[in-house]
Amino acid sequence: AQEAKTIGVSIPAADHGWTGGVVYHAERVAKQIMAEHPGANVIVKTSPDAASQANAIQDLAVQGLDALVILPTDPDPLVNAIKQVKDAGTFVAIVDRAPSQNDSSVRDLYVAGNNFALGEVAGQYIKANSPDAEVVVIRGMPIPIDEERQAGFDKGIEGSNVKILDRQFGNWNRDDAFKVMQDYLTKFPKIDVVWCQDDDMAVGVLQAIEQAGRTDIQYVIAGAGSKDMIKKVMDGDKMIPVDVLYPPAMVGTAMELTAAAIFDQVPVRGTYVLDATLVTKDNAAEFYFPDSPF
Amino acid sequence: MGDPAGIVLAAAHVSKEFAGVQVLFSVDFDLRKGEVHALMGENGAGKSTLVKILSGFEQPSSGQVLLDGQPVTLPPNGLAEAMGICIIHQEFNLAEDLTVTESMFLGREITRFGILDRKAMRAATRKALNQLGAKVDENAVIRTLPVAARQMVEIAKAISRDARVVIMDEPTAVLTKAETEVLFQQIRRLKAEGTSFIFVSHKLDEVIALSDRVTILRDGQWIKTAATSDLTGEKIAQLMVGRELSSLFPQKREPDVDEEVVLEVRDLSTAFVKNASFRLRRGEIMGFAGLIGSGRTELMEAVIGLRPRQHGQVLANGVALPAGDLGAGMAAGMAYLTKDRKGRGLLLNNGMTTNLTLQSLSQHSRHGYLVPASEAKAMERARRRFDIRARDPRIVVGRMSGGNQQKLLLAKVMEREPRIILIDEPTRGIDVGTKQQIYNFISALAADGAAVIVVSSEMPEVIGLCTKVAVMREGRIVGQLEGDDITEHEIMRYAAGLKTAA
Amino acid sequence: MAIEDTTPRRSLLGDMDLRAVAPFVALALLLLLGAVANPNFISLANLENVATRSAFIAIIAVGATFVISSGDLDLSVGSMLAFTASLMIMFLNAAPIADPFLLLLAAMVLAVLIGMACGLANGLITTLGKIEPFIATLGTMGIYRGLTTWLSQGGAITLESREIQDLYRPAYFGSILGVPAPIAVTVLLSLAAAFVLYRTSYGRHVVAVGSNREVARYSSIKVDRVRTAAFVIQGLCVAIAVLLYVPRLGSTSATTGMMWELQAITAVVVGGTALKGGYGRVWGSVCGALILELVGNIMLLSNFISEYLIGALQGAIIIIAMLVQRSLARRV
Amino acid sequence: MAIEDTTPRRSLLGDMDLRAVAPFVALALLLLLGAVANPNFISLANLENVATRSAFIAIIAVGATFVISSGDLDLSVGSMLAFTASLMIMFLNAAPIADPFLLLLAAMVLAVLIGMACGLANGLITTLGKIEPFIATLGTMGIYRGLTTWLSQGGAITLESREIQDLYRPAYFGSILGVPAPIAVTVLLSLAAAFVLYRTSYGRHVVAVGSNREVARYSSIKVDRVRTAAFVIQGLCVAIAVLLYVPRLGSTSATTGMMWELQAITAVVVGGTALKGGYGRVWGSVCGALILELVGNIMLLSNFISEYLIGALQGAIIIIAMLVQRSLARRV
Ligand SMILES: Nc1ncnc2c1ncn2[C@@H]1O[C@H](COP(=O)(O)OP(=O)(O)OP(=O)(O)O)[C@@H](O)[C@H]1O
Ligand SMILES: Nc1ncnc2c1ncn2[C@@H]1O[C@H](COP(=O)(O)OP(=O)(O)OP(=O)(O)O)[C@@H](O)[C@H]1O
Ligand SMILES: [Mg+2]
Ligand SMILES: [Mg+2]
Repeated sequence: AQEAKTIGVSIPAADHGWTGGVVYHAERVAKQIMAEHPGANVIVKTSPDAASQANAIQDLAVQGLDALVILPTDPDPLVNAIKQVKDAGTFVAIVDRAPSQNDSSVRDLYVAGNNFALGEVAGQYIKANSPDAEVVVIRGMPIPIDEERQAGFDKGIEGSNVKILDRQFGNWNRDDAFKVMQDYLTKFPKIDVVWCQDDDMAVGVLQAIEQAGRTDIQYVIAGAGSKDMIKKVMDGDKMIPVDVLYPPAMVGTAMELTAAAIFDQVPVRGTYVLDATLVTKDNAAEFYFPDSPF
Repeated sequence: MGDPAGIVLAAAHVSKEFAGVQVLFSVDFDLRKGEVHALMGENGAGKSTLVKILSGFEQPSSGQVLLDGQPVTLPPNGLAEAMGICIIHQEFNLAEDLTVTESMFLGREITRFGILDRKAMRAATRKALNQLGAKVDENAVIRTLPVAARQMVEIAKAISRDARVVIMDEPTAVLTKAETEVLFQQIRRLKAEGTSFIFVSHKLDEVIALSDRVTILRDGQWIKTAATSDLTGEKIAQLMVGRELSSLFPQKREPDVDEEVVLEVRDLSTAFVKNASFRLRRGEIMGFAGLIGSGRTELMEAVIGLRPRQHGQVLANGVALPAGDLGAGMAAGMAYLTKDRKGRGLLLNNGMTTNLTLQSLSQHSRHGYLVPASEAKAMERARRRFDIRARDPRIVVGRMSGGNQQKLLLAKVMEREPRIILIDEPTRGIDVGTKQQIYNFISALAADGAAVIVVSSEMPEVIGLCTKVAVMREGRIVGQLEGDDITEHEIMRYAAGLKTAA
Repeated sequence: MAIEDTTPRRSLLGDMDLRAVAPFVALALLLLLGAVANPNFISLANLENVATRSAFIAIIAVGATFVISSGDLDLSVGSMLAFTASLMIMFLNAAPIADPFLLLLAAMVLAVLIGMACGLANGLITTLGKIEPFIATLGTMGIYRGLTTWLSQGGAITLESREIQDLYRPAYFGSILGVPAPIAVTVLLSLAAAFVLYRTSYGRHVVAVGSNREVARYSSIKVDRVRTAAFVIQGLCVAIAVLLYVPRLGSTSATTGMMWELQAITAVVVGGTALKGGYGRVWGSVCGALILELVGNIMLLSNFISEYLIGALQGAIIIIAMLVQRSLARRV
Repeated sequence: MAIEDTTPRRSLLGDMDLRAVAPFVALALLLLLGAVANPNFISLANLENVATRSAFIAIIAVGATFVISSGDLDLSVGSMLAFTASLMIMFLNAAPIADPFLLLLAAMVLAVLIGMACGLANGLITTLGKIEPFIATLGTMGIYRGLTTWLSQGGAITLESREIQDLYRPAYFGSILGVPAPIAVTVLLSLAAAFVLYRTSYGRHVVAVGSNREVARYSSIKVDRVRTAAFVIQGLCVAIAVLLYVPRLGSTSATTGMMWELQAITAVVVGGTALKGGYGRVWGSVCGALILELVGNIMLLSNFISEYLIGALQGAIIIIAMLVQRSLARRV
């Protein structure tokens, strides 16, 4: 029998489609690990903001951890809390969001979701398919993840004639995105492409376009890979030709690697960067999980 | 310093208007050192307004206030206290969440090195209350005190401040004779020390007993200032109302002995009231007398269903009423008029009509919706019936004069045309002219077959109006008087505990 | 004495007396500002958009007018909306009735009942439990939102049947006599609410209870019942908002309706209702909701403002709107 | 009659009278519950952790006790914290003073001044502008948060210098006589606040103003000044929370401190202060903050609860805590 070991998993609360997916996959993989390793105890905890996540990490540490997998709501404010755990000799894996200081003094393993790439891939697609497009952007919330995506997007369209008409915050929320899109449609008589970097917001954007009956918009690029949007890509929806993958399942990947590290002593230290895969009609079926809540 | 005539505080040609409505017309008034100067007039005559001007709470629209013969602009919001002018407002001016001690020293706390000296403040409060013979706990929170106890706190606050001028706007409206006597002793003591008093009251006997001079206002006009010794009660009443007043009380009418009993209370107890029993017949007016806190209000509230009762029965027209259910009491034709008109009686931020019809809305609705015309008609009727005078018909109730508020409250309770009426202090703050009207009204109600209970601290009212009087003491009914036994002397003996019914 | 002049005369078109006009003046000023910021602003299409999407907050605010007039507060409306909408969609997805029309009707009735039940729960916890409404409804806010998250398992709950979607769409996107359905619903609801608040005994009792509980009690008004009923009316209004919300996006998630409670309360207060109770203005609340929506719209349409500063400006404009409103109210 | 017995005797250790004990009983019950849920719960390390991190909300709640006692409300505290912390970090990053110790000192003074200035702004808008505090501070909440977003240009503001970080760390992670610094600060601040509220004229005036503005005014108390000062005290407390926040998390973004206002208000009310003003309990508020933190901690330590239901349970526990508190308060 294997010795008993505890893995703590700290993730954001399911307050949005994508984070909902994270919770789903974290719990799925937790069960899987506990089934594979009889001695394993995997505890998944969610927190709504950075301060309470710092608390959650502390609470997990109190229970005696052998490993911590953390997907930070906001990485920088959590560095101190993570370090405390790390300094106690615990194996630490950070997922998705990197703190500005991201070296082996903070964590053992970094599974990077690539926010920069998410923006970049979307930008490149637009550059390739409609190099003269006039684009409106709907941002998420004013936090670093969003900033990275914007920077990536700007890099992606660099050197083309793509013109950004406006950028506004849609708070990663359907209703807000609906409003912002309605107002864009009022403000700009001609829009070629909408980049809204998130599948949840795309729901609102599509609804606003449909209601206005506008035909000038060629397509909408969202991101993350929710089952609804992947389905649209699969079905060849003209408005959603592609989706940029930013899989919430990455937390599961990190958990599996961590389990391998502490149970099987597999050396999995360092950085693993995930791609921001472009989902097209051709490969969509690979990414379609109808049972996932996201 | 000091005027040759010894005039401390004076108003010269003072006028006042509120939003275009003039309530004082060039009034003159002067207060001598060491005198008690009574200010009298009908409800809405402008007495409260005048004393507010004389204490800085309002500024005159024209005319002057003179302090020691010098024209002054009194500072607002009680800051005139620093100049030795102190006022007890007609309505309570206490914060419900504070304790008695905290209230007494609010805004002028005693501190030592910036720290509150709570001990000293408590002691001073105790002393002031003792002087007035008030059995109020200095640590009690105001919210828990009955109306009369709050009034005692207000009085204690004012007379403990070593003021040169103390203004009292109807301080005795909720006090019984005994408390009033103690208060008068204190006033006389301070007067001998040179303090001057302005005393506003509707109680003629008090004015005659206490004051040196009287000033009478009518409709905002100065009518007369004279030495009290030159006046009689009738004369004052006549000057106030502008007409002769016949006897204040209508002829008493004893109901028939075998008239049916409409209200019977059997052995009722609450947290404070113990084993109260009485019966009320159709057409009867029954009085409840007693000292402050003797439990009259609590008994009435338990009878009507505003308070839980511990045991006992209340039968209206022979049917037992469920305990603590005001709706059932009302449905049985009962009504209760509270003494705390500001806290429990009227919505101060609303207009007169809203208040008038608040508990009788069903009479003004058709198919579920309210008919404003019907409400307006009711308002018009009430205005005539109770002589409610407001110079601006859209005025919010909180800005009306105290007496007119009381009349409106009475009208509100009578709107439902109840047949068993419990009235707590019916004429609190009401002028003699209107008092007479109200007495006639109550008497007419009884003649018409209604049954009325009058809880009153005004002895003449109980004696002049009622054919049966119950006296309460410490939560118990200690005696019931009928017919010729109803005298001040007898009532006092029961109330003070010198006599108990067998 | 803390006496404010609450003028008594009100016509059925509500509180359109001199003082109540203030929020509408603030609205007019905003419209002017908008016209300056962007020529498209004043277009019928844009104004119609704004009015239409302010409907949710306006409808919720109408209900909040009752709760606030009666001296209470309901912080749970946003999550109540999410919860009710989620259950409604799940019911539609489960499709226990074959006929789509009947199914939709049943779902709508269900939503109304759920909304009212949620309101009732809020009312009972507040009155029977004697808990400050702020805390009681903060608690139920957590409960309703938590249940929504749980129902959706952190994801979205989406209306599946295309048929139902098509059948239901007009409830939001359709129009009645040329007026977009949400605007029509808001106007009708407000008329009904104004009638209840100004022309029935119940409305009078709401105001009395909010003004002074003791006076109300001594006037034989069943205070707790009146307060609870106000919460139920709030729940009903939330349910009506749900009936318009579901056909719009056909989907809910854990973030649906987040912060809407603050918007609704702001709309009510900007519209002139006093938060301390005792005075309510139905049309003012609707106007307040419009003002809030317009502020956001103007921000987006104007080209000068950094997207980072929008939040700050919205805050500032709310304060300015209140100042305008107050200084007007003092003048008239 | 709605007579509540508000017992009058208050000692410096605050409001430890019979009725005020209620929140502490609720706390004790929670501790029991926690001990059942997880054996690690009752460990000193865990309890110390919980107490330490409840410090932010407790400190803010102490300030809120003043504002709420005086009859007002401050919804801007969360964003005020984010704004003040951002400016403080930016100042430290700009490093206009070479000596790290002096730099840190200057930054701390700056934070305190900014916090108090923000509080002053809230106070003036509310009192001079005569705007309902709910709306006024909702407005400034938007303003402070918007400014934070703008300062951070949508990203994070992070303390860069390692040296300053190491110098500053003990302010949060250190301990004074074995007591973790945040706990020590909270206790000292609460003592000072209890002293001011119960033992000075100013404290008395706060309560009087909250109980009845007119009476206070008639007692020649400068009502607006007292109210504004309460807001400034709130700002000061927020600044003190910032002084602990920066060494702990070292970084801010537009979402820092979101919803903390609701937590602070909840803590105050759970602690027994009346939201309508006129009665404040400093130690009760601290106890309320502890209760809130414990609820979260117990949730985390107990392993039976679905992640999705945590919000719902937290809401339910708050309501239950209030019910316990109320029924106890009624009994004694
Ligand atoms: N703030 C105010 N605004 C408008 N009208 C007012 C205000 N204060 C008083 N009045 C009006 O002034 C008139 C005189 O009121 P005042 O209170 O001075 O009468 P009073 O002589 O004290 O009567 P009472 O014996 O009933 O107390 C009344 O008509 C009252 O409605
Ligand atoms: N001095 C006092 N301080 C505090 N409470 C008192 C005092 N005297 C009586 N009470 C309380 O007041 C209640 C009875 O007063 P109640 O108002 O019924 O008497 P009342 O005869 O109507 O006198 P009042 O003239 O004060 O109205 C009881 O609850 C009693 O405990
Ligand atoms: Mg008067
Ligand atoms: Mg009485």
